[in-house]
Amino acid sequence: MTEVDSAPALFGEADDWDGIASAATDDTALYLELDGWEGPLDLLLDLARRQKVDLRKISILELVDQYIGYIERAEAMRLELAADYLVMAAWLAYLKSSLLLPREEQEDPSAEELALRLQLRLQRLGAMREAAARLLARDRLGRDVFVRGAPEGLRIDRKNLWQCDWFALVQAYGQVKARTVPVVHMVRDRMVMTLESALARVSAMLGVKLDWMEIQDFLPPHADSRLRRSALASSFVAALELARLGKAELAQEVVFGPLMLRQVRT
Amino acid sequence: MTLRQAQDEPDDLVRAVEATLFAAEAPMTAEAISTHLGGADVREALAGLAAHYTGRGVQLVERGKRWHFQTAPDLAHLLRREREDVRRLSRAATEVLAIVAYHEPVSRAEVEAIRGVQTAKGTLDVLLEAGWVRVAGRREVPGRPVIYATTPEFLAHFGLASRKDLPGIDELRAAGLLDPVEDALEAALAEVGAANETEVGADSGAPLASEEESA
Amino acid sequence: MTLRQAQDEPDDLVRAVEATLFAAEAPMTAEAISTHLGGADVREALAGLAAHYTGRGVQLVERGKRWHFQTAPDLAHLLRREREDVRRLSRAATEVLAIVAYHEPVSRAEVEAIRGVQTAKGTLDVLLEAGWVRVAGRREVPGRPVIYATTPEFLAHFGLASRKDLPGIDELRAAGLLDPVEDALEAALAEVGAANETEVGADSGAPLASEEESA
Repeated sequence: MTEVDSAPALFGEADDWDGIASAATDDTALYLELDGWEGPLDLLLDLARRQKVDLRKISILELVDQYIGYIERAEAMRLELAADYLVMAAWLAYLKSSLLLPREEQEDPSAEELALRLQLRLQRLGAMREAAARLLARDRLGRDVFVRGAPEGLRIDRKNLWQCDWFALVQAYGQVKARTVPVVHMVRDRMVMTLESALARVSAMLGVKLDWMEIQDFLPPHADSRLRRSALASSFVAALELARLGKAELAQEVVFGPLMLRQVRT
Repeated sequence: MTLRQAQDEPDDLVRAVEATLFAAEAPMTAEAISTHLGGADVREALAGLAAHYTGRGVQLVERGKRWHFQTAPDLAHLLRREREDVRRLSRAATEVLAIVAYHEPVSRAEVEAIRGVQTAKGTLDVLLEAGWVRVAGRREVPGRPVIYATTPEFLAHFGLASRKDLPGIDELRAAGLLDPVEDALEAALAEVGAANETEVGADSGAPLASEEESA
Repeated sequence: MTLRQAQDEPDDLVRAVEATLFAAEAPMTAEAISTHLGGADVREALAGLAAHYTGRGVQLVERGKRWHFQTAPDLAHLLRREREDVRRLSRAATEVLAIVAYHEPVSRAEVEAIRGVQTAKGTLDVLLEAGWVRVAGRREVPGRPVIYATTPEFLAHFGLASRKDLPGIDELRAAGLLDPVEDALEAALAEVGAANETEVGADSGAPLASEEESA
């Protein structure tokens, strides 16, 4: 069903409502439509409209009878009914019995109140269904009225206004340069005494002096401290080497005491 | 011809607004037109154009504060195309759309309360996708439910200048049919309680017990 | 209004032709319009419409026997609007611009060799779009790569009389701009530079670390 076709049938004025009613003579046709109802309230609304009176004046008792009657016959025809239809049937049966009770025996909320609530809900649903039909019947864009088929279109050309300043430019160049300068590690010359020079110096001095000498005396007397440390290390290694070659002998009387050195006499 | 021109020749601003709206691919607010034309006040030009096109095959209309040209509705039979661009809505979607339009902003639970059935998620999705319904925030109540409202596209599609043009909305409001059932129930009960003899208004949703009185 | 209507009110055929052409997605021949409207003779209606729209913001025109509405040619400029977005040059683009400025003319491969990183094509495009860099021919080497140079707009934008005004390597070193910088510090400086950019003069924007030296 399209909204166009269905509009007059489903959403006609209350007075000339005949869409479903015309099918009511054929029970089978009606029941087969049970799937088409949007729930029990929807079915109730259509039943109510078949009373052909203002929704404010429908007879709830008659409506209840109609609903329960349909549900019972649908069950007799072994049509599967959704649970909410059955719940509504049970509730309506209860409502009917309450409505028939003398007023003073009714519980709170009263049956009249429940019936009124149902009626109000039906009115609201009915109003919205009519409103929907009237909306759909309007001149609709793309169906009844049309916008321009080939609009030229409004173009907004975006233009970028780029911003950059002198400092950013120069700084960027500096950073490129700094980043890409080849990295070379230069170790600055340090004052050292190599092992070769220490060997030469120690053996020469041993040849001159015949007595024990402390190793400190082999170091260059006026050198700065860094050179003296280098010279001490080299001279010590030179002393060990000379001892290994049998050209010198070493003596140390106490641990960490002065290291003494003299030439081996041959 | 020369006489007509002398009387009816549009000025530059009118021509500019006319051309802009003809060329536009979507309806435009007066503000957008003004911005596009460098800040001119276009309201008078719009009114003049709308008057000029009255009775022609093309009309200038305002829908939800946006303006666009469209063909005259009475020519629909000439222009309908084989391929319809209009979405076919299910009955459920149609009802939901009407409920949103007449009650907005409205939560899904409120829609379901009116329809008496659960609304499949797809039903609202169809309306959102069509661009007729939008999410309009959340209601500041427990659970903070999402609330829905209609869009300018909805107004344009159904040819409504604003929601005030919704068919029958004034009558429905006056009849209390846009109020929640609870409010109407309370009002009706109070009325009945106050005085059964008092003439019950046509809009009160009179209960069964007072059918005769209200009739 | 009533006078105008009496004179100018279009008849139904004119309205139908007007609406048909308005809604058409492509220009239509008179025959096609006629067929669409059930065989009516539309030539007079077309002529009448063309006359009616003369001088308006929209015109009915015939091109190669096909009719269509179009906005008036003199209003074409209204259908386009320029918007300027102020955008800050990215760091990569700034580096490329600086390299072009210091080394011009220079090919993209040479720019990449100097930067030590690949340069996205878009980066050079941005500089071309900004009007600061131009294509300066091709280098006569194998592959004939395009070479780039700066433009007079570049000099104007950066307030330079000529490229000789760019600080030399020695000056950059004196300003501390050639010192290797930790990445984080570099980024921080770039940020500070960005924040201060408007106020920073040619001589005052030295990085934090070398303020004393450059002062």
